[in-house]
Amino acid sequence: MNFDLSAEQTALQDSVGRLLQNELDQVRLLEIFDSEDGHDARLWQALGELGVLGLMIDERHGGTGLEMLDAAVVTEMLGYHGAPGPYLGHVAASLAICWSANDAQKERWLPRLATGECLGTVALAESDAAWQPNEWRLAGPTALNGTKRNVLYPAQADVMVVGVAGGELMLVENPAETVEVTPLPSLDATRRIAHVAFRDTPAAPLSGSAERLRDALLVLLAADAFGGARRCLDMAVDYALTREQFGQVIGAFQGLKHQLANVAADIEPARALYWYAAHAFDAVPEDAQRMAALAKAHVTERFLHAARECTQAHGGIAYTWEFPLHVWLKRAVFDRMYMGSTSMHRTRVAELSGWALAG
Amino acid sequence: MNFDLSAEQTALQDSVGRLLQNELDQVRLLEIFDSEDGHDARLWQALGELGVLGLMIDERHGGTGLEMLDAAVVTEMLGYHGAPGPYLGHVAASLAICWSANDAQKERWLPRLATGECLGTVALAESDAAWQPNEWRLAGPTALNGTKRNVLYPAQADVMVVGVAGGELMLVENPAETVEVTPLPSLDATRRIAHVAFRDTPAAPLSGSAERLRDALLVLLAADAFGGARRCLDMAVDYALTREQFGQVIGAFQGLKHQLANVAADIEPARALYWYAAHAFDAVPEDAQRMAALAKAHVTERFLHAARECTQAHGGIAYTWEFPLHVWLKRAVFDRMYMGSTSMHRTRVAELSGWALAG
Amino acid sequence: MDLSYGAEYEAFRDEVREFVAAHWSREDARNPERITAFRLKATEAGYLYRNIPRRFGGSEQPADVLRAQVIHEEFTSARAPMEIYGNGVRMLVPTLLECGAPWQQEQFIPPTVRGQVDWAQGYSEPGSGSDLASVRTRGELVGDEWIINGQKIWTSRAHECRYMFALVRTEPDAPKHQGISYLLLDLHQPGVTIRPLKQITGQSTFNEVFFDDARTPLDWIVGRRGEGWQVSRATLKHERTGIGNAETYLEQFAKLLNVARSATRNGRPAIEDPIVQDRLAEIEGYLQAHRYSTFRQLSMSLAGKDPGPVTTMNKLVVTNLGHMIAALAQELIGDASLLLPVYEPGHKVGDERWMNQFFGSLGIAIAGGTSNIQRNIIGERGLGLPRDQTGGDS
Amino acid sequence: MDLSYGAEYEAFRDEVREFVAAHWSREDARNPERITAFRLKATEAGYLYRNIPRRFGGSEQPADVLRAQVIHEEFTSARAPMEIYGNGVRMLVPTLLECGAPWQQEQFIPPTVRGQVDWAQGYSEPGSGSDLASVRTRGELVGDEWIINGQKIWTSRAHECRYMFALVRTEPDAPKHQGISYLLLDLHQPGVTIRPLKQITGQSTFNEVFFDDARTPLDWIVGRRGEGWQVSRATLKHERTGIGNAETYLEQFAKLLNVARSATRNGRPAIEDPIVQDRLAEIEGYLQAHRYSTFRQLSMSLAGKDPGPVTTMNKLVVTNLGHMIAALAQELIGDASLLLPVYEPGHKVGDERWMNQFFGSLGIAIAGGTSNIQRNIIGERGLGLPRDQTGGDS
Repeated sequence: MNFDLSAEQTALQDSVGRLLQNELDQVRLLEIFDSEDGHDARLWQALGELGVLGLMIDERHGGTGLEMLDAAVVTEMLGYHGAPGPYLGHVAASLAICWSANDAQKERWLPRLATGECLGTVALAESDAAWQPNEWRLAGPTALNGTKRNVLYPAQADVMVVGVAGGELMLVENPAETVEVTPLPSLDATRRIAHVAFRDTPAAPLSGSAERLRDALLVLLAADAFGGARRCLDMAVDYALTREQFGQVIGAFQGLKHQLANVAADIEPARALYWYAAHAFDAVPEDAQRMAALAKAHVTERFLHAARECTQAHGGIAYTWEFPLHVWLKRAVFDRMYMGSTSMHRTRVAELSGWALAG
Repeated sequence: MNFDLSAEQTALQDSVGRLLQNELDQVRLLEIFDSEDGHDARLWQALGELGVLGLMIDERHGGTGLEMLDAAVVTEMLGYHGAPGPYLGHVAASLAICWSANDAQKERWLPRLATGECLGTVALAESDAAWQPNEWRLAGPTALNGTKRNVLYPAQADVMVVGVAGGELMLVENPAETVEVTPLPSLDATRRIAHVAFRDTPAAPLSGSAERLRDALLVLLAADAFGGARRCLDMAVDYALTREQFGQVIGAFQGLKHQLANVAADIEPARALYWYAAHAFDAVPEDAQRMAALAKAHVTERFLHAARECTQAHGGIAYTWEFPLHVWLKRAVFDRMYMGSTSMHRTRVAELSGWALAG
Repeated sequence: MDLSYGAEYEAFRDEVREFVAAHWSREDARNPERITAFRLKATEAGYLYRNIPRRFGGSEQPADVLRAQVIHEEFTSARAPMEIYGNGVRMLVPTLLECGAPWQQEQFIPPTVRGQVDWAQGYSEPGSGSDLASVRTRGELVGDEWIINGQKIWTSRAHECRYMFALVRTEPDAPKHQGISYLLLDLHQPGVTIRPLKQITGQSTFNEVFFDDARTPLDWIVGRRGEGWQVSRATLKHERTGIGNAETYLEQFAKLLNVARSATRNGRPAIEDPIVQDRLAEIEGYLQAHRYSTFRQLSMSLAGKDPGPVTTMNKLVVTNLGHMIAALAQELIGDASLLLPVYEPGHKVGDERWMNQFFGSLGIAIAGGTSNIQRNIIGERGLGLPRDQTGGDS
Repeated sequence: MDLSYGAEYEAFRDEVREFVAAHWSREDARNPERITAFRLKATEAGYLYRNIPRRFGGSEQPADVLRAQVIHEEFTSARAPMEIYGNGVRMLVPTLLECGAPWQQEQFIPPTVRGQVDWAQGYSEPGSGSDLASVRTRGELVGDEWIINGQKIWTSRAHECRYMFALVRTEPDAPKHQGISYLLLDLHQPGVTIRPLKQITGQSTFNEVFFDDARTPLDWIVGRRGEGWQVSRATLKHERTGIGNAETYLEQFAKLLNVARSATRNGRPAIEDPIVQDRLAEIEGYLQAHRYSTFRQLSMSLAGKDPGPVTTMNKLVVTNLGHMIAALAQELIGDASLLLPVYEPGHKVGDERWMNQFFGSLGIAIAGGTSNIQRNIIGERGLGLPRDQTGGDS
């Protein structure tokens, strides 16, 4: 048995951690958080140079040809550092193109997606939080008309994977020329969203599975959430070790100590859950859907809980914009709602488990 | 505004408290808990002499002619002291007879129910936790055949009010002669239950409302639960003030202090909730059903939570049979499940509030 | 048990209602002069500033919680202005009435009551949150002036305030609680810098206030040197006498029901979802318990009885309530929770307005002493458990 | 990442499976002699008592967590007996191996391993729960015997045990932790009284043990006088090396699903109820997280890596899991929760068996240090927060 990261995976995770440590201190993070577009070219380029953006793109097309588990442990680090930018949608779009575009499309996009020179995104949700493939109504066959909601960085995207009726996917190239983007005031300003209106937008069918694309995003959100939860706890512990009240550091008070211990016990095992969901995505097809849903529901729920508790543990300072803990609180809300609510995914877990049938 | 007990109500409550303080120390309580039938003649007689058993029976029939709020604040004290015996079913049966029996039946039973010389009970639940009047299937018109479940002290009862199909009530006199009783190993040995099989059992129709009888029991259970929760907290606070570990009383440790503070804040406001449910039962017909359901669901849920937390606060000692805290833990389970689960009553609250309709 | 106010108070209600109808109309709300005039009339009639002596601009009425409640209900339902809202009226005036010198009362109370000046509260510092008595802002007596250096934080609306009442360490060698004085000072002076503090909601309702050789006269001290801690406790006492009010949360719950009606789950109104119903009923259990608990506390106070330890619990109870309501609302609004509510001209704010409530419920848990401090107070003052090192202000 | 055990271990699995098939059949379970004989053979084959030297009756195998796991899986699936279960094998033997005198090892380990004697643990006292180092049972050296007076509590199966290992205060004047000795003693003597302790489940699996001039020889001491605390920590260390096992809770969850299938709500199987599904999925999130977390810890231990702070959290994690499962089960079984499970001939126990699990989940939260002590350990050893007065055994 070896349910652990390989030396290569650990090294990759560490290198991403070091990069973000250097490129993204808390001042820089807040600058990007407060910026107009929430997308920092230098950070994006650095991630591209490290290979983070083409991790799952095959080597023939300029990527590293790694698997979901590798991408997930990297995503944990992005979550830990609160990395802003179009990463999530970009990785998802790249994956979908890898799986299901034709050779010409792949040649055209993958090499530049792998470096980050081009930006990809995915447009999935429709009204009423319709995140699931079977809920999509937007339809082809060749031109799209209608709206997708809460799309990540559509205005900057060079290529967009769109979910359409029947749980199919289509490719829109250079969407800036053919769609209308309505920016939204993103609560989580590290992941900017907008509504996208298609008006006779030309689109090409893709052969790949929208469900698998959904599962990929669920695993990545779980990984991000675990990193974020861990960061909230680390910040609260650091604060508890330095902040003094009543003549001692507040971490010595049992009330706070127990509060942080509860958070730690609540989140720490979740690391292994997202690992397994990622591993199942790669290697255990019969578990993949169910574990992706379970991990997304569980880990993002734990993240929001941890973010709330750790905000409280800090007291007033954490209620200020200048102290960046709120960045993770808002990421937690994003991770929990994006791609569908906890309650919805728990219902899916019940269905996928066949609980009501078996026995 | 005077949302407070009257001087008479406070005096009544105090006198019941004093009686139980004297008659029912923890040794005696455990003796009755461990006894064959869970019904102590001396305690019962003392309650009868104090007027507790005929509180809501009209004065013409030997009772005190008081209202539900009076009965509820008395019931809180019984809950606080963990008073064992057939009180709940007795009070409910007396109420139903008061409301809805004919004069002969009243004459025959009420004076002796008021003193406790005769014992009354109610038989309501059918299989699958069918506690609600609209779920009953047992039917008259004159002789009953079938089973009622989880009836309080049926073997000792002189008179039994039975819920029948259509949400009606019937009266079975001297049931010992005409029903078959299967005693059950009652978890809460302060309230013994048994299944009752009717075999051509003669029964007389009553005119009263089964729903109102149900509401009365819900209010009494909420009152009992509040008293029980308060007792658990008091015991835990006492223990925290006397038990020493690491050179100081454990109540000085913030971990335990905050745990008990949370319990206190969780339960203390519930006092006013059961008061209002009782008051609404007496005087605000449009609120009566809804508040009875809300109070039963809320207060019994809080009781079980408090009992669990306070058991943990004690540590090992509270896991022994000799230390009587488990009596309240088991009463909490009883109060929460008897007359229907929290979840069922919350669903009723939603219906009675018309949430899905209004707006 | 009687939830009505009784005949005497219903007669009083009629009187108040007539007064308001005669002197106030909704359009007046846009006219500051009309508001001021109405406040004056209402004070003369005995409805406002009831516990402030007439010579300081109050109406000097005997304490009567129910009359106050009736006035509150009638004024609120007509949207008529009540007392000036701010730290001046709410905190400083009661403190001056209890501990102030006669000249301070004469000079400061009337303009505060008339709304001509307001006061900022200068208590919290970056290093002094729950441990308020550890304030480090220094005050040194030089000649006939206090020279003040240091920093305050969480000062609400400091920009709009003329004055501040502040806890300042004037006796650095005295024990912690005995080294503080309660000073008044003018914020309009070169030694004072006010910087707005942006909160996680994006709004700025608080400030940081920096003192760099700020000055205030020798006799702008309330109580004696080193007595500031006790004086401030008097203020806090006034702040806390308010019995926990359930109205805010009843309103929030009503709004929550509306969100549950308009939101959808699995293609049906969310309010028909059994999970949503269960959680709504759970919240309503807490809510109605607290509501009737406040009625009980009010009734007992009216009768001169002590409502008991429950008074130490109100803050934690409403904090938990706010959290439960906000958490469910955040789920119900679904994807709207991905948005920051932005209050700008031309921008329509939708269901995401609940995110302010969501963050606000956290802010409430933090403000005025974290929930952990509340738990200490409940444990020690409510349940009689021994004090520990964080006994705080008890 | 590889969740299989790999070719080497699968070959080993085949070997174990063949061994069990050859030497054990289900009917043997009723025959004590067959059980003893099987254990001897399994020890000779290197499958049991792997960390105990051959000269003391063990099989003296190199440490190999995966082999141990394979053996556990194969023996369990064939219901073949594993090591004798009890405090003797689990706690005393490792302690003697680490701290015992050679004659103690020779005299006590072999019969313990063979199941000829078992040992009661004499740690807890009525006044010493989480603060174990405050034991007050006294041991006085008189001539060549220790004379022991006092009381122990929470002694499991003391009736069935021949001996006890106990923490006894032998140096009353030394500081708390330095005044304790680790004594062995014979429970079959007039000075020892054993009284069963009825638990809230109605069952009696624990005892109180009273010492009234009980005696034990001078040299039945493990380690030196006053070193008992350190010696007992060695035992606890062994007790705690077990990485939190998720199997128990996976089984409980499977049973919970079955209850949800057989129970009804609103006339339909409870498992179709959205509220039930939601809570089941919530519990499964925690369960699978813990399950894969134990795989991770196991894998890292195998590779000689430190799994980190998570090892301090396993107990609290499974305590919470047990509580969640029991709480939902209690609701699902409905009116069966009104019954006490009674295990008597002729009495059929139904769904109310879950009430034992319900109380048991409380017992687990209490036993072996309350959850609050666990939180201290997580906070201090796991997160590196400063110790407070209850640092306990850390």
